[in-house]
Amino acid sequence: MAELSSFLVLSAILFSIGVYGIISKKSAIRILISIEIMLNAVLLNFVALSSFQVLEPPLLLTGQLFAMFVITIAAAEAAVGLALMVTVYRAHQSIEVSNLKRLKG
Amino acid sequence: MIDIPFLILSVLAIVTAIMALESKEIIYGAVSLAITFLMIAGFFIILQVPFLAMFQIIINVGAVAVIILFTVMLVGTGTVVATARDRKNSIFAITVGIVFAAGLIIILSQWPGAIRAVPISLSIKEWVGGIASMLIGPFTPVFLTAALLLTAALIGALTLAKSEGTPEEVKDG
Amino acid sequence: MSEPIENVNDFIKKVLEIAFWVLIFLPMLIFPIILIVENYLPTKISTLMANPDPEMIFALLDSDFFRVAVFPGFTFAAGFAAFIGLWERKILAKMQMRVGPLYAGKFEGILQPIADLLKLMSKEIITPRGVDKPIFWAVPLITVAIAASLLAVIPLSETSVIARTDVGVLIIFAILSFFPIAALMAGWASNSKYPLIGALRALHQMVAYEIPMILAILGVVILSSSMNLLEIVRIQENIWFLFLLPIGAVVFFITALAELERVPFDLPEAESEIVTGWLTEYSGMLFGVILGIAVYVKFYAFAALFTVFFLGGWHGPSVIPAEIWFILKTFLVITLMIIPRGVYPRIRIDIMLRAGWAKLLMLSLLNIFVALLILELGILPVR
Amino acid sequence: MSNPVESDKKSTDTAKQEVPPPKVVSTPSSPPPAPSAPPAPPAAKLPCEFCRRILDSAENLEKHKKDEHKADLKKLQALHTLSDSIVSKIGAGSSSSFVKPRRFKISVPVKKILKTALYLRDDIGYDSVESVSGVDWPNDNQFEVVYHLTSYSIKALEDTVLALSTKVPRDNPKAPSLESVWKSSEYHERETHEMFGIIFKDHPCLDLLLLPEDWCDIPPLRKDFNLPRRTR
Amino acid sequence: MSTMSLSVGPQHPGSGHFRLQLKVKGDIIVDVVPDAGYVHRGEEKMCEYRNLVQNIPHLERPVILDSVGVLYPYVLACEDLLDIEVPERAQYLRVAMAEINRIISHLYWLGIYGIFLGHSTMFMWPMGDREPFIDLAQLASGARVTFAYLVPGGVRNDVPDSFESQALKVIRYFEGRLREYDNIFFSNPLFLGRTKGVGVLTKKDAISLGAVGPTLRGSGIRSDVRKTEPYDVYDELDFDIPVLDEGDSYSRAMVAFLEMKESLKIIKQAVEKMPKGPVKVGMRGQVRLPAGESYARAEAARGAMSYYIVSDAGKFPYRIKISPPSFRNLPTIPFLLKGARLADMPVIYWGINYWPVEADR
Repeated sequence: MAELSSFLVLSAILFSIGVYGIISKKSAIRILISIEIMLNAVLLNFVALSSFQVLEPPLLLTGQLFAMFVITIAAAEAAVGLALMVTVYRAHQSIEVSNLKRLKG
Repeated sequence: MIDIPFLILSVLAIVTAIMALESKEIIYGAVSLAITFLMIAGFFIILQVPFLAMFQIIINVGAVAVIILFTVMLVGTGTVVATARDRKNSIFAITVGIVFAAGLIIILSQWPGAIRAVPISLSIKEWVGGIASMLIGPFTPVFLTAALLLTAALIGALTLAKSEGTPEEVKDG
Repeated sequence: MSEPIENVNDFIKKVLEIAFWVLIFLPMLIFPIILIVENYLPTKISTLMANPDPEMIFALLDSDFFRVAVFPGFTFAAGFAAFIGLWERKILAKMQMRVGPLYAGKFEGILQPIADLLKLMSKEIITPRGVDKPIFWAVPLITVAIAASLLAVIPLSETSVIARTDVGVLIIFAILSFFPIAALMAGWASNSKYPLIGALRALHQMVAYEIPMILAILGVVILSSSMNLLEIVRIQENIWFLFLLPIGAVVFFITALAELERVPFDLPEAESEIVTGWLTEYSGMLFGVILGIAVYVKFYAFAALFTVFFLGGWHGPSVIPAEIWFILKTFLVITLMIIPRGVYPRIRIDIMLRAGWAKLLMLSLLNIFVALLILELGILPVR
Repeated sequence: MSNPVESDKKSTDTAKQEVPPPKVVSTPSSPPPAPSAPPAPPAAKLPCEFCRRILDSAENLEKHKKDEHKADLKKLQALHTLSDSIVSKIGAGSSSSFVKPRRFKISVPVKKILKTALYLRDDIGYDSVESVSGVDWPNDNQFEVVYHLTSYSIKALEDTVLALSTKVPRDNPKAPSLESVWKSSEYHERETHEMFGIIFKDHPCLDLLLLPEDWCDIPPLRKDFNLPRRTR
Repeated sequence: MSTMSLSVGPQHPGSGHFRLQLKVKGDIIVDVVPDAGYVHRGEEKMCEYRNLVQNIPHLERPVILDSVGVLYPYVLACEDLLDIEVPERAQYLRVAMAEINRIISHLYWLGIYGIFLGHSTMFMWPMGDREPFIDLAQLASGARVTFAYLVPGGVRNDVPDSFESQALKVIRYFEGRLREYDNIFFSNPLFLGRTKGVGVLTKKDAISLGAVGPTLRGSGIRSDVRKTEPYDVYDELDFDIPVLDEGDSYSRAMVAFLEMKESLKIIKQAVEKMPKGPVKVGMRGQVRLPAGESYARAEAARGAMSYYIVSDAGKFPYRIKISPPSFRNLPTIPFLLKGARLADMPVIYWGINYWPVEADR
């Protein structure tokens, strides 16, 4: 079976792909996608550590509980982010991050 | 030996993640993102946590990917033209990514602490029992704030995206 | 692959893209073949042909591959689905004072499904211009895959079940969430006005009716305090959940109709307004696959789920084997699901959404309350 | 579901009893209502041969037919008074072409048609147009535009149809559009325009309705659009 | 939300040979431009090159559904000009055939209305129930669809004597079927949900737009040519005119449905009271209309239809103007569709029973 370190390496790679995405992409949707990838990388980390680590029974599954919270909050964040994007598109007819400079609507 | 399922899943996860960012049309990006979420759920099954795998599929693949696809259809279909500045920018981004990955890998690969050889595998009853006892025990405030936050996000998203009104408003508007 | 390659960057991109598709499809194709070649068929077949001894045949019948491919799996479901297609047209015809398919096959059009399939196979598959080819071609495959994946969890009897998992119900929810993606991709890939409206309507309908369905099933899970479908059926040994949770059964029935896009809720492909919704641009076998196989397999799967949750799966006086009981009950549920098509017109989208969000949600919450009440009063025999 | 149809025994015999003189809506400028003519003795001079024909055939019919005839005669006379009052109201240039049982025709000069239409709708009560037809009279070089009017609001006029006609010169056929008076004549006038080429002034949108968009021939219903010569 | 222009075109399964250019904003129809004329065949021009009797077959061609209703005013106008008295038996036969044709046309309309709402049974039952009436008409006139049964001066031929018993049998059968229609379709909760309060036409608008037939009677105006101006023997028959006040698609459908009940009553009375005697006035070969003009109207299935015949005693009629009910209902379609939902478009459009071929002539 794969040990813990391979899981951690994988989540590190995914996380860095997310970072690359945020820095290099112009379209807001691509940025949101890269944020989602980073969140999932963290998710993987949580679950991997919690199932390999051994804690005392009352706090045995903290990692997995946190993973559940992360998933739900990520979904809520994605929903609000996309709603924002829709309103921005309706105002500016484009969601290129580079030309969303003016403060007024 | 490195087992085959883990290898396949990790390669697929990384490739679909890159596809999600690099693909020409954003539609392919959104679809590849959904596949990445699926691969992550596969990892959870390898880690003997089927409940969480299904949880991840329901929420991330079922809802988040669908919303992103929906928004891409509604909004983001303009093709992005890569200017010179973008190319310079992406080279910089790749270097930052690689440096970041290298740092993380070095730190994470020698992880101290008591490491089990095989992930714990609990029966569904013990697992749900453990989660439930923690939720009721030390984590109740976190649980409540999460619930409040979700409703706030729901209301926020609705008011943001609400544009034209009901037929009556449209008719005289 | 027709664009000329100008510079190195494009070349790398093309290589990556080919690598991606190969890596996606290779495991999907190779993996089952490896499974077959390594464990079961060729060696066994040759020896079997030579001296067919019963014990090897039983071993073969008991193997996972047989379960997935044949009995509770896809072939059985596809055959049953084809028969449902004929049965639906027959019942509708009788309700509408006409005869229904008669000429295919000697006995009253029994071969009609095969005739349909052959007809659709002979039709030419037209992919209109400006269509997003990969996704356009992937959608039929995905719809059939999702519809068939529901069968993995449904137990026909104590022995004939494919996956004995403890998270059966959750798997069903997960698969449920794939249907909107298929509709959206089809709507988007067809690149024309009517399919887009149809896809958006399908999305609204599925999202609006998924939550009441999940809450209705939650009632059942509370009573049987386990998500393993086998467990749920075992508990319904002497009292079916239909009598304990009638509201849940009604809500599940209605939401199943909505999920299957059957008549009172067949807004996505409302012929008179938007011509067959998100299926408009499909023709020939593509259309045949979706409308012929995928929709009816999904129909069989949902009817089977209703029997598992509310009609006590394979329980019944043991004069008939368990599987036959299950099939009979599913058949009854299918007939019940066909009848609304003859009785009701299509409802409008705002009535549908209001009914979905307000009324059904209320009913399913009430159902959970009833389930908790039953649990408190201990009506169910304590396990 | 209670049957919403109320039995209307009452309405079948309205046609039988004596038709009151047209109820003239009392507007200040309306003419004095026509005197309710007492049933004129048959010997009095009758304006047209239709009355004479009804009278001749009256003698040799049995009893119940006779009073039905008397009612027809009375209604005919009521129509006479009505058409005379309209003609007198419009004044010069207008004349009553004929008065038949339940049908009468009034021709009016083009200049006065809008005023007549308003008068007919508001004072007499003809509130809807049944059809607008053009008739081509090439030998006296004229188009005739005939509006057939009926009334829903006034019970007495319900079964009568007034044909309001006006003549327009053939070379530049211009007539005021009555769309402002009766909204329902819009499509009829559009069709008459494309079939005859009559231009209806200030009509909301006067383009082709039934003919194909690229119709470049002369308006088809004119007499000089001779069908046999074109189809041979 | 940008407006999307949608053309419910001549090929769309929902419109027949008629195009509606809709401007749709979201799900709401914002602007409607009706585009008739796809099946215009120049009926009125053709009439000017055929004599009195030759006109009959091609005048009934546009409305194959209601061929007796379409020919009735033409025949009445000719008789008015020729000043001939139609024999008693012919009048009863004409009334019976007109009512049979009205039921055939209403059933066809009800069937299509059902398939527009997605109710396949409501499509199949009326189509099946039209057959007995079509056979009855075939028994009388020999043809199934375009009977050409009415001629100026009476009817073309007498009916066989089995006509009365066959008619009474069909009436008994259909009365039972009407009760079933009532509880399957008209009190079906989803049908009510789809049609109640949809496309409301007030009384004032109905008059000003010049609507006719069930559209008019659905908005509360009691006007039916068979009652206001009884032609032939309608004044001797006892029947009612159904009138509803709401003016929405449901009341239009209900008016047409109740009219079928009334038509059954009329056919029964006409068939029983039919005296013996000749069926047409001998024309003695002269098929010239005397000089003069006449205007006649009759109640076709879709509404009041009228003919204006001008004749100069020539071989052919000088000018025939047809004013069909669908053409007079045309303005109500854009009026009602503006502001309605796209999903309601078929309910409103087909509720007005608009038959493109009849409107285009």
